[in-house]
Formats: sequence, structure tokens, C-alpha cells
Amino acid sequence: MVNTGDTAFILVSAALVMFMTPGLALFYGGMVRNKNVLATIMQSYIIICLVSVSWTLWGYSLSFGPDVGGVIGNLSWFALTDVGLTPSADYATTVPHLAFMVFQLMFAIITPALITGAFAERMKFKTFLVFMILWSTLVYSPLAHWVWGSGGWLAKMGALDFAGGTVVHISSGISALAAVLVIAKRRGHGKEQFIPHNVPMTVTGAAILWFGWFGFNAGSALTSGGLAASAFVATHIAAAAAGLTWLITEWIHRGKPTTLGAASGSVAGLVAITPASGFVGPASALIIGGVAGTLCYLGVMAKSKFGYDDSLDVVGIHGVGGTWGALATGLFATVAVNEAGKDGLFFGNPAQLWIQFVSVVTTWVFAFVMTIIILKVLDATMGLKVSDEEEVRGLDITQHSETAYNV
Amino acid sequence: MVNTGDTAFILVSAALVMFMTPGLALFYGGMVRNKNVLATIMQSYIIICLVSVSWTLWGYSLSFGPDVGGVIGNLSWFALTDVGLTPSADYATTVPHLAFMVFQLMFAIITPALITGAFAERMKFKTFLVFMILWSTLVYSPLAHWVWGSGGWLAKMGALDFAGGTVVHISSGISALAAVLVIAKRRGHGKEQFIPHNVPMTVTGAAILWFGWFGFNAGSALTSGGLAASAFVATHIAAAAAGLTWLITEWIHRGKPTTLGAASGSVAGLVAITPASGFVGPASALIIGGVAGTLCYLGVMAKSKFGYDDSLDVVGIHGVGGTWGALATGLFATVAVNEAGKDGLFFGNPAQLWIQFVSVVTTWVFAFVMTIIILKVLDATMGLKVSDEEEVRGLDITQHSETAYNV
Amino acid sequence: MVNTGDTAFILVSAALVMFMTPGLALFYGGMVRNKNVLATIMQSYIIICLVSVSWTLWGYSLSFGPDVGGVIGNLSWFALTDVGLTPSADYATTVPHLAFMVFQLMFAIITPALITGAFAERMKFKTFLVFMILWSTLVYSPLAHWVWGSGGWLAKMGALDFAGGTVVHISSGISALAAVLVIAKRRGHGKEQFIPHNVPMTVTGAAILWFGWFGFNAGSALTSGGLAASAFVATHIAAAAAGLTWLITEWIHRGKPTTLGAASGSVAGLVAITPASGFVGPASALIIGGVAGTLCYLGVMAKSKFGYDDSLDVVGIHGVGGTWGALATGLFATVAVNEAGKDGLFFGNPAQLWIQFVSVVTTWVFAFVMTIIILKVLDATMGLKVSDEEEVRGLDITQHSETAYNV
Amino acid sequence: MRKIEAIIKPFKLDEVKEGLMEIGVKGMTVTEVKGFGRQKGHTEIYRGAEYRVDFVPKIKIEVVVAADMVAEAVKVIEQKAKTGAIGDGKIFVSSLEEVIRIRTGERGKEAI
Amino acid sequence: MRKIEAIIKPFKLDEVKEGLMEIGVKGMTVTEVKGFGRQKGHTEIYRGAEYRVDFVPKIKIEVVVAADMVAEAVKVIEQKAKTGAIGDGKIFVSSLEEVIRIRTGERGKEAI
Amino acid sequence: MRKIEAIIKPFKLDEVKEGLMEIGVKGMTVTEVKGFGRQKGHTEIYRGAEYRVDFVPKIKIEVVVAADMVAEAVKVIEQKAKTGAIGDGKIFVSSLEEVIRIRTGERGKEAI
Ligand SMILES: Nc1ncnc2c1ncn2[C@@H]1O[C@H](COP(=O)(O)OP(=O)(O)O)[C@@H](O)[C@H]1O
Ligand SMILES: Nc1ncnc2c1ncn2[C@@H]1O[C@H](COP(=O)(O)OP(=O)(O)O)[C@@H](O)[C@H]1O
Ligand SMILES: Nc1ncnc2c1ncn2[C@@H]1O[C@H](COP(=O)(O)OP(=O)(O)O)[C@@H](O)[C@H]1O
Repeated sequence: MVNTGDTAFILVSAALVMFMTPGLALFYGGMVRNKNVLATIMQSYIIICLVSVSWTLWGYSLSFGPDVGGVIGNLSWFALTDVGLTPSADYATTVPHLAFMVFQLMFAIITPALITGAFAERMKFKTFLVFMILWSTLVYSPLAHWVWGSGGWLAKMGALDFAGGTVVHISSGISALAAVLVIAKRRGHGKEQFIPHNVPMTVTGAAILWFGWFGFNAGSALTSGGLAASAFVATHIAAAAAGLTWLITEWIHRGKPTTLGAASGSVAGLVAITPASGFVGPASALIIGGVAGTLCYLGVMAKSKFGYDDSLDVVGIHGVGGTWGALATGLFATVAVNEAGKDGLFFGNPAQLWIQFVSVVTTWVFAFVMTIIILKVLDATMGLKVSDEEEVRGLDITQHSETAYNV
Repeated sequence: MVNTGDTAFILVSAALVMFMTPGLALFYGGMVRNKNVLATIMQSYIIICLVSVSWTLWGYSLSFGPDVGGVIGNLSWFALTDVGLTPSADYATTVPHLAFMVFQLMFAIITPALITGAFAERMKFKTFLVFMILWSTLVYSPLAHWVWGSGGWLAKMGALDFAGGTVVHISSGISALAAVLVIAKRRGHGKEQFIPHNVPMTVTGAAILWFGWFGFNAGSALTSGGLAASAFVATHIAAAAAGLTWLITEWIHRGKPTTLGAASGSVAGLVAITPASGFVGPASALIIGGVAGTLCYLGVMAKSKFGYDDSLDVVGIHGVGGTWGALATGLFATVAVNEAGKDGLFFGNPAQLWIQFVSVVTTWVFAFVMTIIILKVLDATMGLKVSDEEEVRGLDITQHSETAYNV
Repeated sequence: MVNTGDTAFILVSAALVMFMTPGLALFYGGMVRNKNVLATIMQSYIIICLVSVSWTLWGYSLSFGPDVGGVIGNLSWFALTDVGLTPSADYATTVPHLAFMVFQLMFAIITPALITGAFAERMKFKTFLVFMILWSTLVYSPLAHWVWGSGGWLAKMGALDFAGGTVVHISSGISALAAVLVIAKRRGHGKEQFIPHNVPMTVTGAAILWFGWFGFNAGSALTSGGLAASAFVATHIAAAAAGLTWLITEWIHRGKPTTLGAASGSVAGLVAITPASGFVGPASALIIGGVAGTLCYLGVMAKSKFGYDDSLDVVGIHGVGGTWGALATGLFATVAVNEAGKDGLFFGNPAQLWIQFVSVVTTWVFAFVMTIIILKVLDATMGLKVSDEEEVRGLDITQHSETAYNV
Repeated sequence: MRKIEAIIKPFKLDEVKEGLMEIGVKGMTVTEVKGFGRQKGHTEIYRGAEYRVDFVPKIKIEVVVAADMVAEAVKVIEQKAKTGAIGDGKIFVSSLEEVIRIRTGERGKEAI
Repeated sequence: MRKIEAIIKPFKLDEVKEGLMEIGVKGMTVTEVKGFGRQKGHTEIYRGAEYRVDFVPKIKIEVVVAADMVAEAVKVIEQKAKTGAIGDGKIFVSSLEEVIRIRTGERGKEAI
Repeated sequence: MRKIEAIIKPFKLDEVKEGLMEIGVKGMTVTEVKGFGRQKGHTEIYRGAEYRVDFVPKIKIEVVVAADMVAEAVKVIEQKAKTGAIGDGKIFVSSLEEVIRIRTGERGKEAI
């Protein structure tokens, strides 16, 4: 039976999660140089359009449709056949099936959008479009099915991922890592200074992300009530704690607390709490977030160490933060918060940590290998990177014949 | 009886729709030149203030108050007399009457705000204020009454308009057409290049519009449940599809896919799906949106053909998109989605298309004629356009003694 | 028992109120000079992080925990002990206690953030952090307890403050006054011109504030239904009316209606209606807002009269608006709107005005004295103001080693 | 070789540019500047306080031409930039010792 | 006719402008520039990486005056723009061949 | 004293600056300008309409040097700013009558 409160909550949550992707566009857009801001925003914006159509046609069916061997959904829900105004039998049984579908769609949108930060300022737009369709179909849908699909093998194994630590953050973070290994660095990387062109834009984006993340995590309770409230609180506290610890870490390391640091830190906290949000209490959330702020800061430092060009730190924030969060779920989860969950190591169940570890490794390997393959094929056929001259003139003009600001 | 879930949904939807008008302010503000951005934002912002007061005093009563001959409401609900904390007998019977009232108010705000794009960069602020009060009272309230008011003649005739294809989009789009025929062109129109001064601002505005539109369309179900979910999904899919088809159309036509195009296209899709959103399934929404993207692009092209100066393409997007959407409702509507609706032509009921056609033509004629009359009177009495010198210096300085950016 | 509709409403409201603080960051950020925009945004942003942690640990317990002599809560809810997934016995009995807690947290965040406008462009970041922790603990928590805490003495006395006229606006406005008396003026104050560097940013911030304020005021009903709808409507109408009257007042006074004026006016209206929003009908809201627009304009004028440097007019808007609103509640309140409320003077109960007056004076004195003390101590120990040279170079570079815009 | 600097009203830029191109000028450099002069600035109002802004947005055009082109170029700028209203701007002519095209190393007239 | 170009600290603009007006200068043109010199730039930090920014915001004032005014104008600028701290800037004086007021076509001294 | 003005491609600024520092130049002033010349601009597209943008972003460097440094400084700029592609820019050299350091009042060579 459809419950009006639950439905209101899921629909509003879906709207909030949708709003995250434009938020991400601003978060990323502010960090690139002037000449690439539109191209960066565009990558997020067009993914909303692109994935919405592919998800409607086949993505949802592959992810959540009737299970095929624990690995993938079949295509019997193609074009949303059988996805109607009444609840589904398997998912979110108090809200219309369409509401669950569209809530999931918003996750399917933002996940590939997260990756775009890795190759910002240098990818060909045409190739980008093809990459995103392929990635969404070949990487996201299987992963979503494994973890959240009825019959998915990771779900059956008992892996906990409340709102997307593996499916969303590890998958995007590790695919980002694969991408920066395949796509050549930006011209001048390591020599020229790539300074954010508009930090207020980035902070605005971070704020929209934070705002939308309430829908992301609390909405993942799929009902309105205690669990949603608990996830909401955990989300907020972790973000706040991570904002502070990132700030403190850089204050110690570099001698200054920065605005971009506070914003980055809070996003790192949101990433880390995502898989745990519906399984842990407020004090655990404080710790998970607090650790994430410092850990992701170190994760970002890694790129200069290893020399890869992860333009906007997708690996350092989503890869590291998502991994930490998925493992931390195995540490801090407690059935006191969520009966449908499990206890973690700190609540007497070390097995859960192992399960989490397996799900993390699986996601790492799967996302990495698949992304490498897709990109290698595209490199050979369409080319990944714009020409040197196009890079110098900027993607806004060369890919889109636009300039962001005309004063 | 008041249902908490429904009420939560309507109130949040009202908040979302309210947020659309500032979103519109950014959408429009980014497209004008630097020197007119504040004046453009101001036109939307002050309409929120202005129409909220007039709606409270007389607008709501005229639109939804006790029917007078199918044409208008009477004034017995002046200053919200009898509009209270319990549900009304006629509208949204599971939510407080005040909630329904304020939800409708948000529609009454954004509709005139949409028109401002047509005469952006050139209208006198004082005349503008008077125009908006008159238009809201003499054009919007009657139309709203005909289509949504209890006893309204278009409603009785069976015209379907779920969330405002005729009342909101055709009325604003056609009034925009009337306006650009009466108000002189901008200096330098056709010679100088009017390039958007801040495209990220426009995309941000488009994103806020999209986000708020969930409240607009899904909220128009007036309850939280299957219908709301269905309208939500239709809305999102149409926007996505239109974003893609606009992009593809311009890619073919001009050789480049633009960010502004993706944003404009998705808005066109949102416009077109509005009247249909609660009557059609996802596949139909995909088609309605997909067609809208291309159609509105052509609609925008029309202005250079005919030479009128519709600064920000209100005719091309809202006039064309609204008309298409209202007619498409007559094609794709199905009682399978909404029992309270009708079947359209493709579901065996060609009569509905005729009814839609009548409601479209009526709205066209009424909005056009009324707007011409109001503007002619104002032109004769107060003057519509700022002086040449004021236009050159910009409206921000001359109308408001402000400059947007001081670096 | 947890009600899904109420919970959905409170959680979404909490998200909306959270979003207000970044909105405030933009509202304030646009008004400062280029070189201080990040520092200004940062002050709001980091308060979100800081207060969320302190609130989780001790703030909530002090404010809402078991009463100690009507003056403060005890620390038995430290780190949210006993604050769980089921409703509390005392507060919001149809939503999870955690939901109520997090809703209140958002108020605890924005209140100190409001003060930052007073000393914008000149405070040392390190001292600022300490100040905020102290203020939140020593000023906000007691006030919140007195007015909203179970057993609080102002509550027992019958003072009405629906959503924070005293707790939020007077407390921040008067603390702002205290702050500008203690912290030295900006260099060049009264000689140089401090012009807002980005008015569209400020208007965007105002719009987000307005949007979030629906959660603030309507959410304070703590249930979804008639009262929430009524508060929602009152909020919106007051904002609109105040936007208009501020505009008219400055039009008469200075000869021009400004965008910043419309935005400031609507915020003033939102401030003034806050304590009254759940106790008054729409017509009263129209008056309360209308008066607020003019009154706060005069309040802002006062600063040049008295010569203090309240950078962004916290005193004029929150101090004056909050005081007017708290008193107006004593005039316009009616049990016809809220049975749990009282009648005000205009509804036959002059005693209520006296009670409101007492609560206003109490809050004035308490906030003023406490803030003076805290700042004097910090001045002696850490120093409040950056050096002259740092002020000239700007806080962004000197406090955070960042620049906002790099074109 | 002479350098002509002209401070003009921003909306006259296109006309001046066209005019110069017509007489054979191949290049120029343009800067956004703020001018102070007989033309009044304006007043801005923020929260009821009035601020005087004395500087007016102007465009500075720099064109380097051979000595024999100066008179003609100046005439074109005068004609095209003129509105007759106060604030039309100024033209300054100075002499250059050397002009070099970076791409080719050409000097003097060839370099322009 | 001489052109005086002064590179000064931005917050000194108003004082310099007032000073010049007092001695009878009627107009000037101002440009936002970035200066590099003995005055150190600063370090910025983004996501833990340090960036050196060598350029410091400066204001360039251009004033054209009759030859007999140069000394006085230069003196005024020197006085008003001086803080004594490094980075106060430079004044460059050059000669102009011609000055024209676009509005009237006046040349030379009358055109200033 | 000579003033060298160089209009260069923006991304060459750092190299040119380094080059000049190496030969002992202590300061310079940089302005963002828009150039028009043989190098084509580009087309922008907004809502299906094409707009020609003729102006290309350039950087103007101004360096004042003693007369005996001019040749070397020009050479360095030529080398560092050159890509060989159209639009590399120009160098203009003019003479100054006087140079003053505001901070100290030094004149001439000492002031640079
Ligand atoms: N003495 C001067 N030195 C440099 N620039 C000047 C001077 N006088 C005027 N200008 C520039 O010329 C512009 C126009 O001058 P103004 O006195 O306003 O009007 P007009 O050109 O009609 O005499 C000013 O805005 C300023 O940029
Ligand atoms: N040789 C030069 N050529 C052009 N501009 C210069 C030169 N040297 C200095 N400047 C300008 O003067 C400004 C101040 O110079 P700087 O060496 O920092 O301090 P000071 O003026 O006290 O000697 C610089 O920022 C730069 O804009
Ligand atoms: N006659 C000129 N006067 C002033 N600036 C010029 C002139 N010609 C060219 N420039 C500047 O030099 C830049 C480069 O010139 P361009 O003709 O495009 O290429 P190139 O330098 O290779 O000849 C232009 O963008 C413009 O800024």
C-alpha cells in the first residue's frame, strides 16, 4: 500500500538528489580555469539528460529488473514496462514503483558525473558522451544490481551499502583513477599553476551537494521515520566533522585554513558516511566523518606524489572516502540503529568487516578493469583528448563555441 | 480530512515552485548584458512580492473563489476570508485550504515573471510594475479560473491542463509575443551582438527551474502517491529528452552542441510536459519532450526570421512549447495513468484533441488581445520603454542606481 | 507514534533550514568587497561544521535536555545519549527525537552565522572560531532553553516565539550590536566607499533564505497540517509585503527602488514574521511584514546616524526586525489560528504584549551583556581584529591564502 | 612609426574598428579602462546610502601606424567615435622608436 | 604635451585623484594592472598545494598634461601615492606629439 | 630610459617574465588586453545564432629599462614569446623623459 508520507519523502528526496548534479557542476566548475568552466558544467548537465533517457529505456531494467544469476537484471522492464503507480513487490513497498525508480535514477546520474572531475579540462565532448553511455550501462548497472538489486550477489553475501559507498563512490573514484591513467595529462601539468577560477561557485556547489545529500542518504531509508531521521543525522554530523578535520589537517600541514578545504572536507565526510548512514549512530558518524576529513586530505596529497593528473581529486575524495566508508560500515554498523542491518566489528561481528572488504575489492577491480577497457577502445576509435591547441584555447570555445563570461 | 503526507508534499512543492522564480531570475539574468542583469533579476524578484500581495487580497478570490458564470471567481474570498486551516470543499480536499492557496500563488507568481524575458533590457521599471498588477488580475486570474477554478468553463468543457500548459506557458508565451510587438526593439537589435554575460548563471537558473518543476508538476497531483510519482517521472524524462534533442538539433544546424542549448532544451521539455504530466506515461513523456527540444529550437529560430525582438525567447520556448504540450496532451493522455483524466487521440479519443485545440486557441486569443490592450494603454499613459540614453547606460544604473559587479 | 507525513515534513524542513546558512553566506558574501568574499562565506560555512559538532556533543543537551531550574538543560544527553529513533516525550511527539534534534540544530547553526555580518571584513579567523563556540554555548543554548526547552522560564511565563524571534533574531541582532561596539571599525569606514562586489550573489542568497525560511517557520509547527500551512502562508506574505514597503520607502527617501532593497526588505519581513508565524492570520502577516520593511530600513539608517560599523546591517535587520516581530506577536496573535497559542492585544489580551515585552527586554540584556563579556575576554587574550595591513590586503589572502576569482 | 591611443565610449568600439580597417589598419589592441573627466559619473544607492562613482567605463584603443598614416587614422577615429556629447574621449599620438613582429622578427613598417 | 603614467597601489587611487584635481588636472584614465617588482607576491593554497602568485594588483593612472604642468603633477602623485613601503610604484613621463579632443576636434592644450 | 611594450599570447607570460628576470629586469607591469589583427577570432553560438568575436585575449607587458638594455630585453621577449604561429604579437619601443620611484623619489636609472 502506498503511504503518503513515505511517498512525499521519497519524491522530495529524489528531487534533492537530482539537484546534487547541478550542484556538482558548480562544485567542479568553480575549480577549473575560466576557459573550461562551461565544458565542465556541461559534462554534469548533459549526463542528467543522457542517463535519464538510457535509464528509462534499459538502465533501470538492467539494474533492478528480474535477476539473472545474481549478476544483472533482465530487460523485461525495458522502457519502464511494468513499472507503475503501485509499489513494486521487491523494493520500497510503501511507495509507487515509479517513485523508487526515479529515486534510483538520480543515483545513476550523479555517479558518472562524479568521474568527470578526473579528466576535467581535457576530454573530447563527443567521446565523452559515448563513454558515459557505456560506463553507465556496463559498470553502473551491474554494480547497482549486485548491491541493491533483488537477487544481487553482493547483497546476498550480506554486504552493507546503505546509500552507495561502493556503487556510487568507489565505482566513480576508481573509474576516475583508471581514467587518469589512460587519458593524457593536461598540458603544463606540474609546471603551470591551475588555480580555481571561482571559489564561491565551488562552495555554492558544495552547499548544494550537502543539501541534496540529505535526500541521498535519508531518502535511502525508503520510508519516512526513525531510520530516515537517523541517516539524516549521521549524514550531517559526518559532513560537519570532516569539514573540521580537513581544515585542521591543512592548517597544520600548510599553515592556513582554507575555504576550499572546508568545502572539500565536508564533501569527503558526506562520501564516507554514505554507505554507513543507515547503520550507525551519531557518535560513530562523528568518528567516520572526522577520519574521512584527514584521510581524504592525504588522498588528495597522493596525486602529487604519484604524478597522475586527477584534475579535481575524484580519486582522493571519492575513491579514498568511499573505501573508508565501506570499511567503516563493517566497523561501526549496529542493529540497534537498523534491524535490517548487521553489527560491525566494534559491535562484536568481525565477519562483517571481511564482507565489506570483499565488496570493496570487488568494486575496485570491476570498476577499474571495465573503465580501462572502455577507454582504451574509445581511445583507439574516437580519441579521448582534445588537441593541444584546443586545450590552450579552452574547451568552452573549442567544444561548445561559447564563453562563460562576457563582461 | 487533512492528510499529513499530502500536506507535507504540497507545502514542500509550494516551496519548490516559489524557488523557481529566483531560478528564473538567474536563468534570464545570465543571458542579458552586464549592465542589465540586476534589472532583469529585479523584475522576477519584485513580482514575487507584488503578486503575493495582490493574490492575497483579490487574485486568489478571482481565480478560485465562488464561480460567476464560469468566467471568474467573485470577491467573497477577498484577503483570504474563508480560506483557512481546514481543506476547501472543492480543491485538494486532503490538505489545508491555505496550502492549496499558497501552492496556487506560486504559479501566479512565475507566470508573469516568465513574460519578462521578452522585453528584457528595455522596459521602464515603473510601468513594468503597473503592467504586472494589471496582467496578473486581468489575464492570469480569468484564465486560471476557466481551467482550474470550480465551475470554470474550460474545465467544464473537459480541457486537460495538469499543471499549466495553457494557464502558465501559453498565456505567458503569447503575452510575450504581444509585448514584443508593442514595445520597441532594443537599440542595435540586429546589428550589435547581444551575448549572454554569464552562462554559468543561466545554467544554474535552469537547474533550479528543473528542481522546482518537480513541485510544479508532481505537486499538481495535490496528493502524495502514484499520480504524483507518475507526474514526477514524466516531468524528468521530458526535460532530459528535450535537452538532448535541442542539443542534437543545434549540433546538426550549427555544428556545435552548446551548454546554453542543453539548458534551454531541458526548459523547453519542462514547459511542454507541464499540461500532460499527470495524464501520460513515461514513454509518451519521452516523445513529448523529445519533440519539444527540436520544436522550440525552431521556435527560437523564428524570431530572426520575423525580426521581432523577443530578448530571451519567451515566445519560442513558452509559446511554442506550451502549445505543443497542450495539444500533445490531447494525443497522449490515457486514463491508465489518471482516472480523473481522459484518453487522447492515440488512446482512441480524437475528441480530446479538439477540446485541447479549442482551449489553446482561446488562450492564445485572450492572452494576446488583453496584453495588447493593457500595453497600449500604458504606452499612452506612462510610456513603456526607457530612453535611448538609459538603454545605452543600462537599466541597472538608470532604473535602480546599482551596478551588479564591483571588482 | 511516528507519523510518516510529519516526519517527512520535519526532515525536509531541517534540510531547508540547513540550506539557509549557505544562502546567508551568499547573501553576505555578495555585499562585501572582492577581497573578503571568501572569508565572509567561510564564516558561515565553518559555523555549520563547528556548531554541528558542539551541538551533538553538548549544545542540544544544554538547550533541550532535562531542565535545571528553568534556566538550562543538564548534560545527560551529552553526545545525543537517549536521543533516538522514537519520539521524545516532550518535543514533537509524532516525529523521531533525532529529527527534532537535527531540526533544532539547524537553528543553532544559522543564529551565530547571522552575527557574522556585523563584523564582516575585519575579524581574525582564529578568534572568530573561539567566539562562535563560546557564543553558541553561553548565549544560544540558555536562550533556546528558556523559550523552547521543556521547563524553560520564558516558556512557562507564556512568552510566544513560534520560530525564533527572540532566540534567533533578537539574540543575533543584539549580539551584533555588542560586537560592533567592541570590535574596531573597518579602516576607511565613513571615508571610503564600501560597495557590494556582487549584487546577484546577494539576491541569490536572499532567495535561498526565503526558500529555506519555509522550513524554518512552517517546520516549527513540528507537524504537517493546518498550522504548518498557516505559518507557511504568513511567512510568505510577510516577506512579500516587506519587500514592497522597503522598496517604496527607499524610493521616497532616495528616489530609486533598488534590487538590494527588495532583497533586504523581504529578509526583514521574514525576520519579523518569525516569532508570529504560527500565531497570526494572513492579514496580520501582511501588516507585520509591511511595517517591518519600513522599520528595518530606518533601522539600517540608524547606523550612519550613530556611527557604528555594522558592516552588513545585522542590527538594523535582525535586531530591529526581531524586536518588532516579537512585540507584534503580542499584538496580532490569535487562538483562532493556533489553539496552543494566546490572543494578543488586538484580540483582547493586552497581558500578552507585556509578556512579549519582558521576553524581548530579557533577551536584549542577556545577549548584549554576554556578548560584550565574551568579546572583551577574547580581545584581551587573542585579539579580535586583523592588522591594518591585513585589512588592506583583504581577509581572503591573509586569513585563508585564497583568492575568490582568478580570471 | 606612431602610436595612436584613443580613449572612447565603449559602444563606439565596433564603428571605430570598422573605420580603421577600411583605411587599411591591420591590427589594434584594446583595453577596458575607467575614465575621469568632464563627463559626470553617477550615483549608486546601497541600503539607503549614496555612493558617488566618478569613473566612467571607457575603451582604450592602441593602434600603431606608419607616420604617413597618422593623420588619416586620427581622422577616422575622430569621426567614428564622435557623438557630440561630453565624454567622447581623447586621442593621443606619440612616436615609437621601434616596432617588432614577434612571429617573424620583422621590424618597422613591415612589422605592423 | 606630456603623458604621465603612474603605477600605484590601488587604495591610493582616490587620494591621487583628489590631489591632481586640486592642481587643476581635469581628466585622467585608469587601468587595473598587475605589477611585478621588488614587492613580494603571495602564496595561495588550494587543496594542500601551494601556488606562488608573483603579480600584485596595481592601478595605472594615465594623465596628459601640458609640459609646464608636469613637474607639479608628478610631485602631487609622488606625495599622495607614497606610503614608504616597498611597492609604492613608479611614474613614467613621456612626450606626446598630438592630443585631440574627439568631441570638439580641439588639438593640443585646449584638448586636455 | 626606454619603455618596451609587448603584446603577447597569454600563456607565454610566465616564460617571458622568467626570461626578463634572468637578464636582470627587476620589474614590469602587465595588463589584460584584447587584440585584433591577422589572427582570426572565433565564432560563438547562443541559441542557434552565430556571433563573430574578432578580439583575441592578449597580455600587454610594459617594461621600462635603461637604453642600453633595450636590445637585450627585446631579444628575450622575441625568443620567449614566439610560437611561430600567427598572433604571436608585437613589441613597441618608445623613449621616456623621466622615470621616478615613488617610494624613494629616485629618478632615472636608479628608479627602475
Ligand atoms: N588629461 C587627461 N589625461 C588622460 N585621459 C584623459 C584626460 N582628460 C580626459 N581623459 C579621458 O578622456 C575621457 C573623456 O573626457 P571628458 O573630459 O569626460 O570628456 P570630453 O572627451 O568630451 O572632453 C575621460 O573619461 C578620460 O578617460
Ligand atoms: N621596470 C619596470 N617597468 C615597468 N613597471 C615596473 C618596473 N619596475 C616596477 N614596475 C611597476 O612598479 C610596481 C612597484 O615596483 P616594486 O619594485 O614592487 O616597488 P617600488 O616601487 O617600491 O620600487 C611594480 O608592481 C610594477 O607594476
Ligand atoms: N597596428 C597595431 N597596433 C597595435 N596593436 C597591434 C597592431 N597590430 C597587431 N597588434 C596586436 O598584436 C596582436 C597580434 O597581431 P596579429 O596580426 O594577430 O599577429 P602577428 O603578431 O603574428 O602579426 C594583435 O592581437 C594586437 O593585439
